Amino acid sequence: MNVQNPKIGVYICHCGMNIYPKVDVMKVAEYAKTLTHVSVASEYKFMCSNPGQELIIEDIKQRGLNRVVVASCSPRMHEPTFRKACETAGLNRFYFQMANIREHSSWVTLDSDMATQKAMELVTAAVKRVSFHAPLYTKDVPVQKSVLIIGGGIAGMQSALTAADAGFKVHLVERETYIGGHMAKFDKTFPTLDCAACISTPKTVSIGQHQDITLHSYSEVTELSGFVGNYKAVIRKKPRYINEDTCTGCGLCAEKCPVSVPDPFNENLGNRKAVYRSFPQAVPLTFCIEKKDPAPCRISCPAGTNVQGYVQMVKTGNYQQALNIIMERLPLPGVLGRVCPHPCETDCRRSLTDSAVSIRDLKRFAADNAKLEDVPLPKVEDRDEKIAVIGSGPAGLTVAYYLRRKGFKVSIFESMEKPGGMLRTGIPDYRLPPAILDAEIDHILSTGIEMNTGVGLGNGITLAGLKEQGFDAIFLGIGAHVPVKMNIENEDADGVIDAVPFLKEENLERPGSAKKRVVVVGGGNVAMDAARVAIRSGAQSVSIVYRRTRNEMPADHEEVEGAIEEGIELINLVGPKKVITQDGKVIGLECIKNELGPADDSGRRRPVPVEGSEFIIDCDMIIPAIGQRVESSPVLEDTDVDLTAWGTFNVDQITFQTSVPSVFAAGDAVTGPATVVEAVAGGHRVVRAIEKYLNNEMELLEDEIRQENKMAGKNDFLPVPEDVPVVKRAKTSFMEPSERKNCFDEVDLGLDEASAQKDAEKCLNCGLCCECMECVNACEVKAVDHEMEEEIIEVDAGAVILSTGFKTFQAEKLFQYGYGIYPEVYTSLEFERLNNATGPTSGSIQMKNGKTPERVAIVHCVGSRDSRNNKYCSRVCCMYSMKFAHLVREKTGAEVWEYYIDMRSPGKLYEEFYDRVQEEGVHFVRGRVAEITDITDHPEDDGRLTVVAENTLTMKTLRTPVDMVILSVGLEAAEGSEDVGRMAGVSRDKDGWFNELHAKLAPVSTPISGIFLAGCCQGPKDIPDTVAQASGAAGEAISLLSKGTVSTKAEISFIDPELCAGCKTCIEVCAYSAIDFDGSRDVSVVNETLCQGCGSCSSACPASAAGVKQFTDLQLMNELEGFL
Amino acid sequence: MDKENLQHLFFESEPGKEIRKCIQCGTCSSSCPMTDAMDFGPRSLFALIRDGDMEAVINSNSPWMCVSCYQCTSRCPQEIPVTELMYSLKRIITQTKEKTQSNKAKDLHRSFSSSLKLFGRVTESFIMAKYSLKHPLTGLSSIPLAVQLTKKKRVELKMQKVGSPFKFRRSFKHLR
Amino acid sequence: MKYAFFPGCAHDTSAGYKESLDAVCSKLDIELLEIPDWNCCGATITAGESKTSSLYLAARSFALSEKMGYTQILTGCNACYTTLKKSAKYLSSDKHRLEAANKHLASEGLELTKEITIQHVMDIIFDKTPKPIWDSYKNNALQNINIACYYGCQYTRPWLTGPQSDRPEYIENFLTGLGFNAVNHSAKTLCCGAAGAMPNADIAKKLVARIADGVKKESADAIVTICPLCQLNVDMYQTQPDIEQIPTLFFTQLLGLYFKIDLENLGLDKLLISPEPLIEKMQNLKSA
Amino acid sequence: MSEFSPKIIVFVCNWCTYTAADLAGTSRLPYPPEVRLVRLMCTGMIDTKYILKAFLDGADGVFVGGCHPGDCHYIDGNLKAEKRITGLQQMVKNFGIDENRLKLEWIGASEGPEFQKHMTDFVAQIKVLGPGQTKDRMIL
Repeated sequence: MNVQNPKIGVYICHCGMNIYPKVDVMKVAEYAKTLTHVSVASEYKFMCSNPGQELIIEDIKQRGLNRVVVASCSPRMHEPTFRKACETAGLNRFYFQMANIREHSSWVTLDSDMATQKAMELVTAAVKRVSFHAPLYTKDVPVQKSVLIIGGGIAGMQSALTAADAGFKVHLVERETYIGGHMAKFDKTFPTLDCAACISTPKTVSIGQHQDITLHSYSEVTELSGFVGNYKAVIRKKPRYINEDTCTGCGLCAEKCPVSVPDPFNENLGNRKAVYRSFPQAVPLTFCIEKKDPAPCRISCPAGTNVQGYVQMVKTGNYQQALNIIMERLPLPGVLGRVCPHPCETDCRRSLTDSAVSIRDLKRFAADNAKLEDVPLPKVEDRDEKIAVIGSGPAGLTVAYYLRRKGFKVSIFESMEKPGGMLRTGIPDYRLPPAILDAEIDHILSTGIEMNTGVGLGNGITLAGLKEQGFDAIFLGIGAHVPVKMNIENEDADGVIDAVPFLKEENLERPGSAKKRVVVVGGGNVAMDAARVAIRSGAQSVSIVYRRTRNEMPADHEEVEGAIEEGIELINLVGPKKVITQDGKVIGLECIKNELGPADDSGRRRPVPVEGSEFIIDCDMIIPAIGQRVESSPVLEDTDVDLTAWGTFNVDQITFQTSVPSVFAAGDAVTGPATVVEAVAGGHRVVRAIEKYLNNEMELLEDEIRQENKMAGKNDFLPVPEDVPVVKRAKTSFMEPSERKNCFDEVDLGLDEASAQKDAEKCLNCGLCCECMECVNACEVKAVDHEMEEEIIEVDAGAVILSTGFKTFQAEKLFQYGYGIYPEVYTSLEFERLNNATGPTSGSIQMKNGKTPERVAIVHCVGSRDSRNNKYCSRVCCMYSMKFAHLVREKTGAEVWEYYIDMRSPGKLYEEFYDRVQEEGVHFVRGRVAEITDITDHPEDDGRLTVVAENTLTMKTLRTPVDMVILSVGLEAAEGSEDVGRMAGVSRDKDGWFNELHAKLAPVSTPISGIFLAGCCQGPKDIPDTVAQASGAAGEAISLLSKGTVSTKAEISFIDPELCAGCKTCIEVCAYSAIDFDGSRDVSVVNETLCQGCGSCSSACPASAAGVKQFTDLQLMNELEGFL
Repeated sequence: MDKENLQHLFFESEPGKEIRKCIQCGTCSSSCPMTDAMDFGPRSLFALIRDGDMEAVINSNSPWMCVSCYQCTSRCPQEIPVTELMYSLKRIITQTKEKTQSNKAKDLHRSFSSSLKLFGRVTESFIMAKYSLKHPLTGLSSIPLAVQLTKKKRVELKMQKVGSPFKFRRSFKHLR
Repeated sequence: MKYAFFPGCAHDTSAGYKESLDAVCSKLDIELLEIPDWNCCGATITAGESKTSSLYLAARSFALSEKMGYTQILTGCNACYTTLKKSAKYLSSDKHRLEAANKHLASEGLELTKEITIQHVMDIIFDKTPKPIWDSYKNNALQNINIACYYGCQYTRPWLTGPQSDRPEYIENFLTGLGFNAVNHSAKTLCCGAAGAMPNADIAKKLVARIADGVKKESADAIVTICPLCQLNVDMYQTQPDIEQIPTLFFTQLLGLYFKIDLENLGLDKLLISPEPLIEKMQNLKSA
Repeated sequence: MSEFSPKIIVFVCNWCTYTAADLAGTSRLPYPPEVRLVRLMCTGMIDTKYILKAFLDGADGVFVGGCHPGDCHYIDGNLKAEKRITGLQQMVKNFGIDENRLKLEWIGASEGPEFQKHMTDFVAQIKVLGPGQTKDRMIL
């Protein structure tokens, strides 16, 4: 409690004519004299002036005042001034209170008496309050001698260099891959026409080399905490996938990169590679790889093959690398290039515009045109663990191959004489020539895998036996080879042979066992295979009986087509009922017609037999192909392995372990009959599981897989360009049906090189980087690292400078200017790139058709001075427009029209530049353009654009035909500045620009002490102003930090230990963790360096123990009493 | 009425004061399909009003030329309701009964208006005939087009009218 | 469905708008009930004389509609559409104006008490009719028919701002749905000058020439309009020298051709520029 | 009888609404003279007793103006205030004070016109509600 007897001086300011005469200041002063404790009250023209302050100082000294009230402007403006004056007179600065009678009275009150009355009440409240003020003291705390700068455009660079040259450490954070901001895109700068690169490169280079500047490029600040002198920032550094320390910037990676995408640095007027550097002089010189989510084709491939990668390699003719990529995930490329049902093509986004890329055919093309023996094998360290793989189908081969690549000793046991499983016995040779299969299996085995043929479960080995032989893990890939019965009468008659044994026999021995008239039952690929093999092995007629319609057939479309072409008859909506026999031999199949009923669980409509529609198909051979199941009995012989209700092995969905921990299973033996690629996919899961199992890391696997599942499905792909041409899908050539139906030669002849490359070119590169690893191979210093992850960096800084810059107005919004509709309408940034020596046309100003424009219009105020868009003037457009006019005249000699509302050229040498451009013959039209249209009044102007505007000086509406239009788009606050503002606590004005502390007197400071503004983030400005302001901001930061200490806030919370009940409510509500609990005294204690003085604790404290200094209950209650 | 009062009247009319916002950019005039036939485009008209040159304003054909396509309104960067201001000008001229120079567009207005007032509906042939009495040359030059239309049975010679034109006239006359 | 219909003064003499609208509506089970004793909306003229008179004109027709039990009124004319829609907005938002209008309506025993909404008859045809009727005439070969939709100035303005004001796609989307190739051109909402054509034939001619030029650039087979004044002006001035002639018909006439309605019921003979080439092209389409 | 001139206390935070009030001043946007601003660092500082005190001492209306959610200079002080004021609106009813006499609004630093509008509207609303009489009642 204040013991001093208050002696208050009250001073009323006229503020020139701003307060007086609206407020009768004399009356207010007279009134003030009547208030308790007031010993002096006077008015003065300008209290903030030196004589005004002297008045206060003199009174304190002479009359012994111990409290001061000034009624003038907002305390946000002059509170520091008057507090300083008190201090000068030896009074604690907090014995001061301000009454805001300008902003809150004279300026906003219409009636003069009312304004005076209000001023008197404001003064009363201030007087009442100040009586209860207490002296407060600040503490000096040391500061971090470093500056954090957010945004690396010309402003950020200038601030960085200024601060670093003064000896401060600087952290410069830039979200792009290069520094230089918009200026890096410009060719020339107004009004001197300096080359932008020439004047900015020295700065970028110095930044790169300065020992006190740490450049965080391709990074963003995600958190900012702390307070003046001691800020803490969290920086998220995005992965470049290229090591900044080793990259030499040679560009070999980009040369090799097959992926070309629109280049945002060139405003999408040209293309760049997936690995890129925006421009040759970029700092840092490090290249960067841009990745999106893995392409849909890659995601939909069960085996996770990098489809985009090998498609790109086919495109560039690098078939060996294509094969290498395929072999990373598919051990049987030629096989899958022929028989895969290609789910990848279903998900291909190219089908949104025309048709999916012919991915499977491209895979086969790569396999047929590259050498297996050249596929590089990883260096493996041999391990001691032995693994037995039972079954050599696709699942078994996958498991064997990839485990071997990890160094394990692998032995395969195959019960048949030749390896390959269903690939060999189930898929006919005309689809998959045995030579291909042999070659690929040989290659797999050549990596050092032991193959035992003629040995299988129940045929020489048992599970228990294998364990005894010392195998550490066993893989069961025994497939599903047992036919499923039709369950109809006479099924066992002579002439009924199931598709599986039929195909096996024909494939292995080719006895020509088909009879004359064959009926195949089923609609899957096996049925098609059986039918087409039957016609090749002697049948005269073959029919396929299927119970639903062709649409529901599970067989691949190509297979059904092929069968029909070969003369095979499809009999749909028919089910088998009974085999008709004579003397025990088949003579026909009784069938019943079906209708389609409601959908079943598989989503397909269920066939419903039509009563009394039975009929008989004459035939002498019936081949049922309605399914297969697993032969599990030999497995169960000496080991108890759990089975599912369908007779397949029951495995854990994540580990693929059977109920016996060391026994794993995959492929048809787990899934039931499925595709080759699904078997391969299962194999991969098992490889991963067995490795983890043998490393004793099984728990990790579960976490990993859960994590991967969570990551999937963001679908952030490269956008489909708008102008994709329609390209017909490549088709492979086929043997003629008449020729092929008599032999087992391969039907599908594959793609030729030209159509393969053309089709690969259709790929949209959804994932952007295709991870073909060509950059890795090309890089001589091994700087490429596709596994790189984002880094989180924490830095300390005493001060922060925001220099986040601007973005340009989206010209599409002014639809009447036809941007995005007429190709020859450009934005100013596009023109900058068009005119830039490093731009898409190497600096030649030309139209999209390559011709030089003869007539060019430049339209000012696009999106500026427009209350429908941005009300403000963007300040730079008039000048840069005239720079454009000059450049167009200089480079092309074209006629140029400048359409302006008002010409704004206030700057050193700016008006002179205006003169110069006028003298160069540019036509200046004073009028805002109403519209740009392709409609012309004269046929000779067809093909040109017409710019419609009134020349307001002649009152004539001009319709000027031109070849090219440049829209001088205005400036807007940068994307993301809202987040930066929020993080830093700096508010933005209604247009989104950061608010400075004072428009005139503190243009680079913010209300947040220690945070400064530089450049366009505060409002549109040109380069000279930006640089000046950036130097200023750095200067402010230096001035703040040089002393080495800053004063802490005095207006912070306190907790009265006498009153504190130790309930800790304050600790819960404090957003700054600035309150600790003192266990020895059972009270809460404020940490004075962390406390920000928000008062959350004060209002929450149930015991009224917490309060904020300078905002105490007593002070506020008295202020209120003064008002009421 | 003296010109200062006219200016005052205009600024006081509902959207009138909006023209104080005008930055004289010319978007309205160049968006206007009729601007070539106007004595002054909307922009110039606003400048004249702000200058107090109401003589020029009320004697110009500009407001009568407006075809209410609203292109000026939809594009004005200051969101000034230009079309409404044209209506406002016409109303002021009509209601103050200022004697102003005659012009073709105003006469067409009058022809339309009298047809409407007499019959409650308008008939193109009537408007044309009435207009041609004042402007015989224009009437003559439009004969070929009229013939074309007549051939296609698209000229209605019978007067279109409401059920009881007399009653309509009586109520309409009292309005103002 | 039944709707109250405000034909407007130009409906009956238009080039087959009435005939084709009736034919299409009966195909779609729409019954248009002409508001008995409706009066002229005052177009762009009366509002320039007196606000009260112009609101009275609208209020009278509104009250007649209300009397027949309809608060939603359809019209097929852009000028009527905008004038009535603006008046409806004034009347519903300003009690005094409504009272003033009712005072004068009383002499004819009329009163307006309800809020009236105005719709273009096109909106109803496009949005409120059953899809199957349309689908049964769908033909992929129609994509060879290039249609330039011409909205005129008053349908989109002043009601819409932004791209919809100058480059609307409403009719285009509907026609594309039927299979037509609706071309994107730059003249969709240019003013045809109709309201000021008579004293300024040279200007009207120039404005129509611009519309024709915009449409021509996209090789349109026909221009489709939604307003009798637009149709009249665009059709008529294209017959002037030096202007490309593209058949200019009402959207209802095109829909009539789509539905294969008898030609004599569509009033196509009243068009100045012969629609023969279009009709022939449509009749010779190979159905796909 | 002269028109009822209410007493209005407006608690504002230093960073948003006080700045908005300054902006209204700089932009010369007039609003009723009955408004009395009490500057605090944050609306989260507002203790229930300040508001009750204002009513008991004769305020006819109390307005609290803070930063928009997400913009609070002290992270979430404004949200703490919102909770408190919402609760208080229920409580004042028990004191016989119309809850419409206590109002909370978010007014950002750049929203001078919004400040003007809110002040004008609130004063008008309190005029409709008439004198608060809390003070008199307490005396009785």
